[in-house]
Amino acid sequence: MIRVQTEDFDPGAELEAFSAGNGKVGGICMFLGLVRDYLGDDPEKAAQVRGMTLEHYPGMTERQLEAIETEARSRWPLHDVLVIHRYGRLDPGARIVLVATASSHREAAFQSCHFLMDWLKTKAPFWKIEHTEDGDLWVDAKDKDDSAAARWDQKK
Amino acid sequence: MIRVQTEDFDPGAELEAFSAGNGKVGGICMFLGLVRDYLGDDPEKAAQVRGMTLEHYPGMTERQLEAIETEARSRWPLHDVLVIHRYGRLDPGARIVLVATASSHREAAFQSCHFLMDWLKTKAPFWKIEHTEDGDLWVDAKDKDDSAAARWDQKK
Amino acid sequence: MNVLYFAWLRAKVGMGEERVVPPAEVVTTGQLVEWLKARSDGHAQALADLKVVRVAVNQDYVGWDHPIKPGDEIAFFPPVTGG
Amino acid sequence: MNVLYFAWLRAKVGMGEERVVPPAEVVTTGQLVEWLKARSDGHAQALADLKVVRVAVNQDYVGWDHPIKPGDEIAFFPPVTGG
Repeated sequence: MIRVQTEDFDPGAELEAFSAGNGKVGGICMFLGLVRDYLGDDPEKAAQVRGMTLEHYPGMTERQLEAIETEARSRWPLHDVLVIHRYGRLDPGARIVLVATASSHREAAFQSCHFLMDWLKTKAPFWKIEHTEDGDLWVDAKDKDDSAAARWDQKK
Repeated sequence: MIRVQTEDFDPGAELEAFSAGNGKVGGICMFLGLVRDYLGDDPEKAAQVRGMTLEHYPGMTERQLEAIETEARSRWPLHDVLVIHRYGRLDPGARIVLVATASSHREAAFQSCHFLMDWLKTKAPFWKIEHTEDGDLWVDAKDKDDSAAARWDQKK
Repeated sequence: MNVLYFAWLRAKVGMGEERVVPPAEVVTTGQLVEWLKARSDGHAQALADLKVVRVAVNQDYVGWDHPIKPGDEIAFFPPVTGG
Repeated sequence: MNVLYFAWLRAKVGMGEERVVPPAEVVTTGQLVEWLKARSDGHAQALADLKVVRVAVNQDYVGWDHPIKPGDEIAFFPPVTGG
Protein backbone atom coordinates (compact mmCIF):
# COMPACT_ATOMS: atom_id res chain seq x y z
CA MET A 1 0.00 0.00 0.00
CA ILE A 2 1.17 3.50 -0.91
CA ARG A 3 0.31 6.62 1.08
CA VAL A 4 1.47 10.15 0.28
CA GLN A 5 0.40 12.62 2.92
CA THR A 6 1.25 15.76 4.87
CA GLU A 7 0.20 14.29 8.23
CA ASP A 8 2.58 12.52 10.57
CA PHE A 9 2.20 8.76 11.09
CA ASP A 10 2.72 6.38 14.00
CA PRO A 11 5.30 3.74 13.04
CA GLY A 12 4.24 1.46 15.90
CA ALA A 13 0.58 1.54 14.96
CA GLU A 14 1.46 1.05 11.29
CA LEU A 15 3.63 -1.91 12.14
CA GLU A 16 0.95 -3.43 14.33
CA ALA A 17 -1.67 -3.18 11.58
CA PHE A 18 0.81 -4.32 8.95
CA SER A 19 1.78 -7.61 10.57
CA ALA A 20 -1.57 -8.52 12.07
CA GLY A 21 -2.82 -12.02 11.63
CA ASN A 22 -0.82 -13.50 8.78
CA GLY A 23 0.81 -16.62 10.19
CA LYS A 24 3.00 -16.99 7.11
CA VAL A 25 4.96 -13.84 7.86
CA GLY A 26 8.29 -14.76 9.41
CA GLY A 27 10.03 -11.41 9.10
CA ILE A 28 9.23 -7.75 8.73
CA CYS A 29 11.82 -5.21 7.71
CA MET A 30 11.07 -1.57 8.26
CA PHE A 31 12.98 1.57 7.40
CA LEU A 32 12.12 4.93 8.90
CA GLY A 33 13.65 8.10 7.50
CA LEU A 34 13.90 11.22 9.67
CA VAL A 35 14.79 14.88 9.15
CA ARG A 36 18.34 15.39 10.44
CA ASP A 37 19.30 18.60 12.18
CA TYR A 38 22.50 19.15 10.20
CA LEU A 39 23.45 20.04 6.65
CA GLY A 40 24.82 17.74 4.00
CA ASP A 41 26.96 14.88 5.27
CA ASP A 42 28.63 16.70 8.14
CA PRO A 43 27.16 16.11 11.61
CA GLU A 44 29.38 18.93 12.91
CA LYS A 45 27.18 21.43 11.09
CA ALA A 46 24.63 20.63 13.74
CA ALA A 47 21.48 22.55 14.50
CA GLN A 48 21.78 24.60 11.34
CA VAL A 49 18.71 23.12 9.75
CA ARG A 50 15.50 24.65 11.03
CA GLY A 51 13.45 22.22 9.03
CA MET A 52 12.69 21.36 5.46
CA THR A 53 9.87 21.43 2.99
CA LEU A 54 9.20 18.49 0.72
CA GLU A 55 7.55 19.31 -2.58
CA HIS A 56 6.19 16.56 -4.78
CA TYR A 57 4.37 15.95 -8.06
CA PRO A 58 0.86 14.84 -7.10
CA GLY A 59 -0.29 11.97 -9.26
CA MET A 60 3.13 11.06 -10.59
CA THR A 61 4.37 10.36 -7.06
CA GLU A 62 1.68 7.77 -6.40
CA ARG A 63 2.12 6.33 -9.90
CA GLN A 64 5.86 5.89 -9.47
CA LEU A 65 5.60 4.48 -5.95
CA GLU A 66 3.00 1.96 -7.11
CA ALA A 67 5.30 0.93 -9.94
CA ILE A 68 8.16 0.46 -7.43
CA GLU A 69 5.91 -1.63 -5.17
CA THR A 70 4.88 -3.78 -8.15
CA GLU A 71 8.52 -4.28 -9.08
CA ALA A 72 9.42 -5.32 -5.52
CA ARG A 73 6.57 -7.82 -5.40
CA SER A 74 7.71 -9.32 -8.70
CA ARG A 75 11.24 -9.81 -7.40
CA TRP A 76 10.59 -11.17 -3.90
CA PRO A 77 7.84 -13.28 -2.32
CA LEU A 78 6.18 -10.61 -0.20
CA HIS A 79 3.03 -10.86 1.88
CA ASP A 80 2.70 -7.12 2.28
CA VAL A 81 4.32 -3.82 1.36
CA LEU A 82 3.76 -0.42 2.95
CA VAL A 83 5.21 2.90 1.80
CA ILE A 84 4.27 6.15 3.55
CA HIS A 85 5.93 9.35 2.33
CA ARG A 86 5.17 12.79 3.72
CA TYR A 87 5.39 16.14 1.97
CA GLY A 88 5.08 19.74 3.15
CA ARG A 89 6.95 21.44 5.97
CA LEU A 90 8.83 19.16 8.36
CA ASP A 91 10.74 20.05 11.54
CA PRO A 92 14.12 18.52 12.49
CA GLY A 93 13.55 15.03 13.88
CA ALA A 94 10.27 14.64 11.99
CA ARG A 95 9.42 11.40 10.24
CA ILE A 96 9.67 11.64 6.43
CA VAL A 97 9.25 8.14 5.07
CA LEU A 98 8.39 4.65 6.21
CA VAL A 99 8.92 1.53 4.12
CA ALA A 100 7.96 -1.90 5.44
CA THR A 101 7.97 -5.33 3.84
CA ALA A 102 6.69 -8.64 5.18
CA SER A 103 7.87 -12.00 3.93
CA SER A 104 8.16 -15.57 5.10
CA HIS A 105 11.93 -15.18 4.92
CA ARG A 106 14.19 -12.54 6.44
CA GLU A 107 16.42 -12.23 3.40
CA ALA A 108 13.47 -11.31 1.15
CA ALA A 109 12.20 -8.83 3.75
CA PHE A 110 15.60 -7.13 4.08
CA GLN A 111 16.39 -7.00 0.38
CA SER A 112 12.98 -5.77 -0.74
CA CYS A 113 12.88 -3.04 1.91
CA HIS A 114 16.34 -1.88 0.93
CA PHE A 115 15.40 -1.99 -2.76
CA LEU A 116 12.23 0.05 -2.17
CA MET A 117 14.18 2.77 -0.34
CA ASP A 118 16.91 2.90 -3.00
CA TRP A 119 14.47 3.10 -5.88
CA LEU A 120 12.23 5.56 -4.08
CA LYS A 121 15.24 7.82 -3.58
CA THR A 122 15.91 8.03 -7.32
CA LYS A 123 12.46 7.60 -8.89
CA ALA A 124 9.79 9.15 -6.67
CA PRO A 125 9.31 12.83 -7.62
CA PHE A 126 10.02 14.56 -4.32
CA TRP A 127 12.28 17.55 -3.81
CA LYS A 128 13.65 18.83 -0.52
CA ILE A 129 14.37 22.41 0.37
CA GLU A 130 16.29 22.91 3.62
CA HIS A 131 15.49 25.96 5.73
CA THR A 132 18.76 27.10 7.28
CA GLU A 133 20.18 30.09 9.12
CA ASP A 134 21.58 31.25 5.79
CA GLY A 135 18.36 30.91 3.84
CA ASP A 136 16.60 28.21 1.86
CA LEU A 137 18.64 25.65 -0.07
CA TRP A 138 17.37 23.09 -2.56
CA VAL A 139 18.97 19.75 -1.71
CA ASP A 140 21.06 18.34 -4.56
CA ALA A 141 20.59 14.78 -5.74
CA LYS A 142 23.47 12.53 -4.72
CA ASP A 143 25.51 10.31 -7.01
CA LYS A 144 25.63 7.71 -4.28
CA ASP A 145 21.84 7.43 -4.40
CA ASP A 146 22.06 6.67 -8.11
CA SER A 147 24.69 4.01 -7.56
CA ALA A 148 22.70 2.54 -4.66
CA ALA A 149 19.70 2.19 -6.96
CA ALA A 150 21.80 0.91 -9.86
CA ARG A 151 23.03 -2.14 -7.96
CA TRP A 152 19.49 -3.54 -8.10
CA ASP A 153 19.61 -3.38 -11.91
CA GLN A 154 22.57 -5.75 -11.87
CA LYS A 155 20.84 -8.17 -9.54
CA LYS A 156 17.69 -8.40 -11.62
CA MET B 1 21.37 -2.39 24.06
CA ILE B 2 20.78 -6.12 24.45
CA ARG B 3 17.71 -7.63 26.11
CA VAL B 4 17.01 -11.35 26.48
CA GLN B 5 13.61 -11.99 28.00
CA THR B 6 10.54 -14.22 28.10
CA GLU B 7 8.07 -11.32 28.00
CA ASP B 8 6.62 -9.94 24.80
CA PHE B 9 7.67 -6.45 23.67
CA ASP B 10 5.95 -3.58 21.88
CA PRO B 11 7.87 -2.76 18.68
CA GLY B 12 6.18 0.62 18.35
CA ALA B 13 7.07 1.69 21.87
CA GLU B 14 10.61 0.36 21.44
CA LEU B 15 10.98 2.28 18.21
CA GLU B 16 9.63 5.46 19.76
CA ALA B 17 12.09 5.27 22.68
CA PHE B 18 14.90 4.23 20.37
CA SER B 19 14.76 7.20 18.03
CA ALA B 20 13.80 9.86 20.53
CA GLY B 21 15.61 13.14 20.44
CA ASN B 22 18.80 12.50 18.48
CA GLY B 23 18.73 14.96 15.61
CA LYS B 24 21.66 13.25 13.93
CA VAL B 25 19.67 10.11 13.18
CA GLY B 26 18.58 10.11 9.55
CA GLY B 27 17.49 6.51 9.27
CA ILE B 28 16.37 3.63 11.42
CA CYS B 29 16.25 0.09 10.14
CA MET B 30 14.28 -2.46 12.12
CA PHE B 31 13.78 -6.18 11.67
CA LEU B 32 11.06 -8.06 13.47
CA GLY B 33 11.05 -11.86 13.48
CA LEU B 34 7.81 -13.75 14.10
CA VAL B 35 6.80 -17.36 14.73
CA ARG B 36 5.37 -18.74 11.47
CA ASP B 37 2.47 -21.17 11.53
CA TYR B 38 4.03 -23.66 9.11
CA LEU B 39 6.90 -26.09 9.10
CA GLY B 40 10.22 -25.74 7.36
CA ASP B 41 10.18 -23.71 4.15
CA ASP B 42 6.80 -24.86 2.88
CA PRO B 43 3.87 -22.48 3.52
CA GLU B 44 1.52 -25.25 2.34
CA LYS B 45 2.23 -27.11 5.55
CA ALA B 46 0.15 -24.43 7.18
CA ALA B 47 -1.26 -24.47 10.66
CA GLN B 48 0.79 -27.49 11.65
CA VAL B 49 2.88 -25.62 14.15
CA ARG B 50 1.14 -25.13 17.45
CA GLY B 51 3.96 -23.01 18.76
CA MET B 52 7.58 -23.31 19.63
CA THR B 53 9.88 -23.16 22.62
CA LEU B 54 13.14 -21.28 22.48
CA GLU B 55 15.86 -22.54 24.78
CA HIS B 56 18.99 -20.50 25.33
CA TYR B 57 22.25 -20.49 27.25
CA PRO B 58 21.88 -17.78 29.90
CA GLY B 59 25.02 -15.73 30.21
CA MET B 60 26.57 -16.84 26.94
CA THR B 61 23.60 -15.44 25.01
CA GLU B 62 24.08 -11.95 26.41
CA ARG B 63 27.85 -12.23 26.00
CA GLN B 64 27.60 -13.21 22.33
CA LEU B 65 24.94 -10.61 21.52
CA GLU B 66 27.05 -7.90 23.13
CA ALA B 67 30.02 -9.02 21.06
CA ILE B 68 27.89 -8.84 17.91
CA GLU B 69 26.68 -5.34 18.83
CA THR B 70 30.28 -4.24 19.42
CA GLU B 71 31.28 -5.64 16.05
CA ALA B 72 28.43 -3.81 14.28
CA ARG B 73 29.36 -0.52 15.95
CA SER B 74 32.97 -0.97 14.86
CA ARG B 75 31.93 -1.49 11.23
CA TRP B 76 29.29 1.22 10.80
CA PRO B 77 28.73 4.69 12.29
CA LEU B 78 25.73 3.91 14.50
CA HIS B 79 23.98 6.16 16.96
CA ASP B 80 22.11 3.32 18.59
CA VAL B 81 21.60 -0.44 18.49
CA LEU B 82 18.78 -2.46 20.02
CA VAL B 83 18.47 -6.24 20.12
CA ILE B 84 15.59 -7.93 21.94
CA HIS B 85 15.38 -11.72 21.80
CA ARG B 86 12.74 -13.77 23.58
CA TYR B 87 12.98 -17.31 24.88
CA GLY B 88 10.47 -19.75 26.34
CA ARG B 89 7.17 -20.88 24.84
CA LEU B 90 5.88 -18.83 21.90
CA ASP B 91 2.59 -19.17 20.00
CA PRO B 92 2.30 -18.90 16.21
CA GLY B 93 2.43 -15.24 15.21
CA ALA B 94 4.35 -14.27 18.34
CA ARG B 95 7.28 -11.89 18.17
CA ILE B 96 10.66 -13.60 18.62
CA VAL B 97 13.31 -11.03 17.90
CA LEU B 98 13.70 -7.34 17.21
CA VAL B 99 16.85 -5.73 15.86
CA ALA B 100 17.05 -1.99 15.26
CA THR B 101 19.89 0.28 14.21
CA ALA B 102 20.01 4.06 13.95
CA SER B 103 22.48 5.94 11.80
CA SER B 104 22.86 9.23 10.02
CA HIS B 105 22.80 7.33 6.75
CA ARG B 106 20.33 4.78 5.45
CA GLU B 107 22.97 2.48 3.96
CA ALA B 108 24.67 2.06 7.35
CA ALA B 109 21.32 1.46 9.05
CA PHE B 110 20.29 -1.20 6.51
CA GLN B 111 23.61 -3.01 6.41
CA SER B 112 24.19 -3.08 10.16
CA CYS B 113 20.67 -4.34 10.88
CA HIS B 114 21.06 -7.06 8.27
CA PHE B 115 24.48 -7.96 9.66
CA LEU B 116 23.17 -8.18 13.23
CA MET B 117 20.39 -10.56 12.21
CA ASP B 118 22.72 -12.74 10.14
CA TRP B 119 25.31 -13.02 12.89
CA LEU B 120 22.70 -13.48 15.58
CA LYS B 121 21.28 -16.41 13.60
CA THR B 122 24.61 -18.24 13.63
CA LYS B 123 26.27 -17.09 16.86
CA ALA B 124 23.64 -16.48 19.54
CA PRO B 125 23.05 -19.70 21.50
CA PHE B 126 19.32 -20.20 21.00
CA TRP B 127 17.60 -23.44 19.97
CA LYS B 128 14.08 -23.81 18.70
CA ILE B 129 11.82 -26.77 19.25
CA GLU B 130 8.60 -26.75 17.21
CA HIS B 131 5.45 -28.18 18.76
CA THR B 132 3.53 -29.88 15.96
CA GLU B 133 0.61 -32.27 15.53
CA ASP B 134 3.17 -35.03 15.16
CA GLY B 135 5.15 -34.18 18.27
CA ASP B 136 8.07 -31.96 19.16
CA LEU B 137 10.84 -31.37 16.64
CA TRP B 138 14.16 -29.66 17.21
CA VAL B 139 14.72 -27.18 14.37
CA ASP B 140 17.85 -27.91 12.34
CA ALA B 141 20.36 -25.18 11.62
CA LYS B 142 20.30 -24.07 8.00
CA ASP B 143 23.27 -23.91 5.64
CA LYS B 144 21.81 -20.75 4.15
CA ASP B 145 22.09 -19.04 7.53
CA ASP B 146 25.80 -19.89 7.60
CA SER B 147 26.33 -18.50 4.11
CA ALA B 148 24.29 -15.40 4.95
CA ALA B 149 26.57 -14.76 7.92
CA ALA B 150 29.72 -15.61 5.95
CA ARG B 151 29.20 -12.85 3.38
CA TRP B 152 29.94 -10.30 6.12
CA ASP B 153 33.34 -11.92 6.63
CA GLN B 154 34.21 -11.12 3.04
CA LYS B 155 33.08 -7.53 3.36
CA LYS B 156 35.13 -6.85 6.44
CA MET C 1 -0.57 20.91 -23.70
CA ASN C 2 -0.02 21.43 -20.00
CA VAL C 3 3.54 22.11 -18.81
CA LEU C 4 4.52 21.74 -15.15
CA TYR C 5 7.65 22.95 -13.34
CA PHE C 6 8.86 21.75 -9.94
CA ALA C 7 11.39 22.74 -7.30
CA TRP C 8 14.01 25.27 -8.46
CA LEU C 9 12.77 25.08 -12.05
CA ARG C 10 9.43 26.44 -10.83
CA ALA C 11 11.24 29.21 -8.98
CA LYS C 12 13.27 30.18 -12.05
CA VAL C 13 10.38 30.03 -14.54
CA GLY C 14 8.26 31.96 -12.06
CA MET C 15 5.25 29.65 -12.24
CA GLY C 16 4.36 26.05 -11.58
CA GLU C 17 2.12 25.42 -14.53
CA GLU C 18 1.25 26.88 -17.91
CA ARG C 19 -0.87 25.90 -20.89
CA VAL C 20 1.05 26.22 -24.12
CA VAL C 21 0.30 25.63 -27.81
CA PRO C 22 3.64 25.18 -29.55
CA PRO C 23 3.80 25.17 -33.37
CA ALA C 24 3.13 21.91 -35.17
CA GLU C 25 6.81 21.23 -35.87
CA VAL C 26 7.51 20.86 -32.11
CA VAL C 27 7.02 17.11 -31.76
CA THR C 28 9.58 15.97 -29.14
CA THR C 29 10.40 16.88 -25.56
CA GLY C 30 13.76 18.24 -26.70
CA GLN C 31 12.14 20.47 -29.30
CA LEU C 32 9.64 21.69 -26.69
CA VAL C 33 12.53 22.69 -24.43
CA GLU C 34 14.07 24.81 -27.19
CA TRP C 35 10.73 26.45 -27.90
CA LEU C 36 10.04 27.11 -24.19
CA LYS C 37 13.49 28.69 -23.68
CA ALA C 38 12.50 31.48 -26.07
CA ARG C 39 9.47 32.42 -23.98
CA SER C 40 11.33 34.27 -21.19
CA ASP C 41 14.67 34.69 -19.45
CA GLY C 42 13.28 32.60 -16.60
CA HIS C 43 12.48 29.71 -18.95
CA ALA C 44 15.90 30.03 -20.56
CA GLN C 45 17.65 29.87 -17.18
CA ALA C 46 15.56 27.00 -15.85
CA LEU C 47 16.17 24.87 -18.95
CA ALA C 48 19.76 25.96 -19.68
CA ASP C 49 21.47 22.74 -18.49
CA LEU C 50 19.50 19.61 -19.28
CA LYS C 51 21.99 17.46 -17.33
CA VAL C 52 20.19 18.64 -14.19
CA VAL C 53 16.69 18.53 -15.64
CA ARG C 54 14.37 15.52 -15.85
CA VAL C 55 11.26 15.34 -18.00
CA ALA C 56 8.09 13.29 -17.61
CA VAL C 57 5.27 12.93 -20.14
CA ASN C 58 1.94 11.93 -18.65
CA GLN C 59 3.74 11.12 -15.36
CA ASP C 60 6.30 8.71 -16.80
CA TYR C 61 10.01 9.47 -17.11
CA VAL C 62 11.06 9.92 -20.74
CA GLY C 63 14.07 11.07 -22.75
CA TRP C 64 14.66 14.22 -24.79
CA ASP C 65 13.55 12.63 -28.06
CA HIS C 66 10.22 11.42 -26.69
CA PRO C 67 7.20 12.36 -28.85
CA ILE C 68 4.69 14.86 -27.49
CA LYS C 69 1.19 15.71 -28.64
CA PRO C 70 -1.63 18.09 -27.74
CA GLY C 71 -3.28 17.09 -24.47
CA ASP C 72 -0.08 15.71 -22.93
CA GLU C 73 0.97 16.66 -19.40
CA ILE C 74 4.67 17.49 -19.58
CA ALA C 75 6.69 18.11 -16.42
CA PHE C 76 10.22 19.46 -15.97
CA PHE C 77 12.04 19.06 -12.67
CA PRO C 78 15.46 18.50 -11.08
CA PRO C 79 16.77 15.04 -10.10
CA VAL C 80 14.61 13.88 -7.23
CA THR C 81 15.66 14.11 -3.57
CA GLY C 82 12.96 12.37 -1.55
CA GLY C 83 13.17 9.56 0.97
CA MET D 1 34.65 -28.52 35.95
CA ASN D 2 31.03 -27.78 35.10
CA VAL D 3 29.62 -29.35 31.92
CA LEU D 4 26.40 -28.05 30.34
CA TYR D 5 24.23 -29.65 27.63
CA PHE D 6 21.57 -27.84 25.59
CA ALA D 7 18.72 -28.70 23.22
CA TRP D 8 18.72 -32.32 21.97
CA LEU D 9 22.11 -33.01 23.56
CA ARG D 10 20.51 -32.34 26.95
CA ALA D 11 17.64 -34.69 26.05
CA LYS D 12 20.05 -37.47 25.02
CA VAL D 13 22.42 -37.11 27.96
CA GLY D 14 19.41 -36.94 30.25
CA MET D 15 20.55 -33.88 32.19
CA GLY D 16 21.40 -30.26 31.54
CA GLU D 17 24.40 -29.93 33.80
CA GLU D 18 26.90 -32.07 35.64
CA ARG D 19 30.05 -31.52 37.67
CA VAL D 20 32.87 -33.77 36.52
CA VAL D 21 36.47 -34.36 37.56
CA PRO D 22 38.22 -35.97 34.58
CA PRO D 23 41.72 -37.47 35.00
CA ALA D 24 44.70 -35.15 34.65
CA GLU D 25 45.55 -36.30 31.13
CA VAL D 26 42.26 -34.87 29.78
CA VAL D 27 43.45 -31.40 28.79
CA THR D 28 41.46 -30.49 25.62
CA THR D 29 37.79 -30.25 24.70
CA GLY D 30 38.24 -33.18 22.29
CA GLN D 31 39.75 -35.36 25.01
CA LEU D 32 36.93 -34.38 27.35
CA VAL D 33 34.40 -35.56 24.74
CA GLU D 34 36.06 -38.97 24.53
CA TRP D 35 36.09 -39.27 28.31
CA LEU D 36 32.43 -38.16 28.62
CA LYS D 37 31.29 -40.67 25.98
CA ALA D 38 32.36 -43.50 28.29
CA ARG D 39 30.09 -42.28 31.10
CA SER D 40 26.77 -43.52 29.67
CA ASP D 41 24.97 -44.58 26.49
CA GLY D 42 23.23 -41.18 26.56
CA HIS D 43 26.56 -39.36 26.60
CA ALA D 44 27.85 -41.59 23.80
CA GLN D 45 24.80 -40.90 21.64
CA ALA D 46 24.78 -37.16 22.28
CA LEU D 47 28.45 -36.77 21.39
CA ALA D 48 28.64 -39.39 18.62
CA ASP D 49 28.80 -36.96 15.69
CA LEU D 50 30.83 -33.84 16.43
CA LYS D 51 29.87 -32.32 13.07
CA VAL D 52 26.54 -31.39 14.68
CA VAL D 53 27.98 -30.43 18.06
CA ARG D 54 29.40 -27.07 19.09
CA VAL D 55 31.50 -26.46 22.20
CA ALA D 56 32.00 -23.34 24.28
CA VAL D 57 34.50 -22.84 27.10
CA ASN D 58 33.58 -20.12 29.55
CA GLN D 59 30.89 -18.95 27.12
CA ASP D 60 33.14 -18.49 24.09
CA TYR D 61 33.06 -20.73 21.02
CA VAL D 62 36.19 -22.88 20.76
CA GLY D 63 37.50 -25.80 18.72
CA TRP D 64 38.12 -29.44 19.68
CA ASP D 65 41.77 -28.86 20.59
CA HIS D 66 41.04 -26.02 22.99
CA PRO D 67 42.68 -26.41 26.43
CA ILE D 68 40.46 -27.00 29.46
CA LYS D 69 41.22 -26.73 33.14
CA PRO D 70 39.49 -27.25 36.49
CA GLY D 71 36.92 -24.54 37.14
CA ASP D 72 36.01 -24.08 33.47
CA GLU D 73 32.40 -23.96 32.31
CA ILE D 74 32.17 -26.22 29.27
CA ALA D 75 29.01 -26.37 27.17
CA PHE D 76 28.00 -28.74 24.38
CA PHE D 77 25.09 -27.90 22.08
CA PRO D 78 23.82 -28.22 18.50
CA PRO D 79 24.31 -25.51 15.86
CA VAL D 80 22.18 -22.57 16.98
CA THR D 81 18.73 -21.82 15.55
CA GLY D 82 17.61 -18.53 17.07
CA GLY D 83 16.46 -15.33 15.44
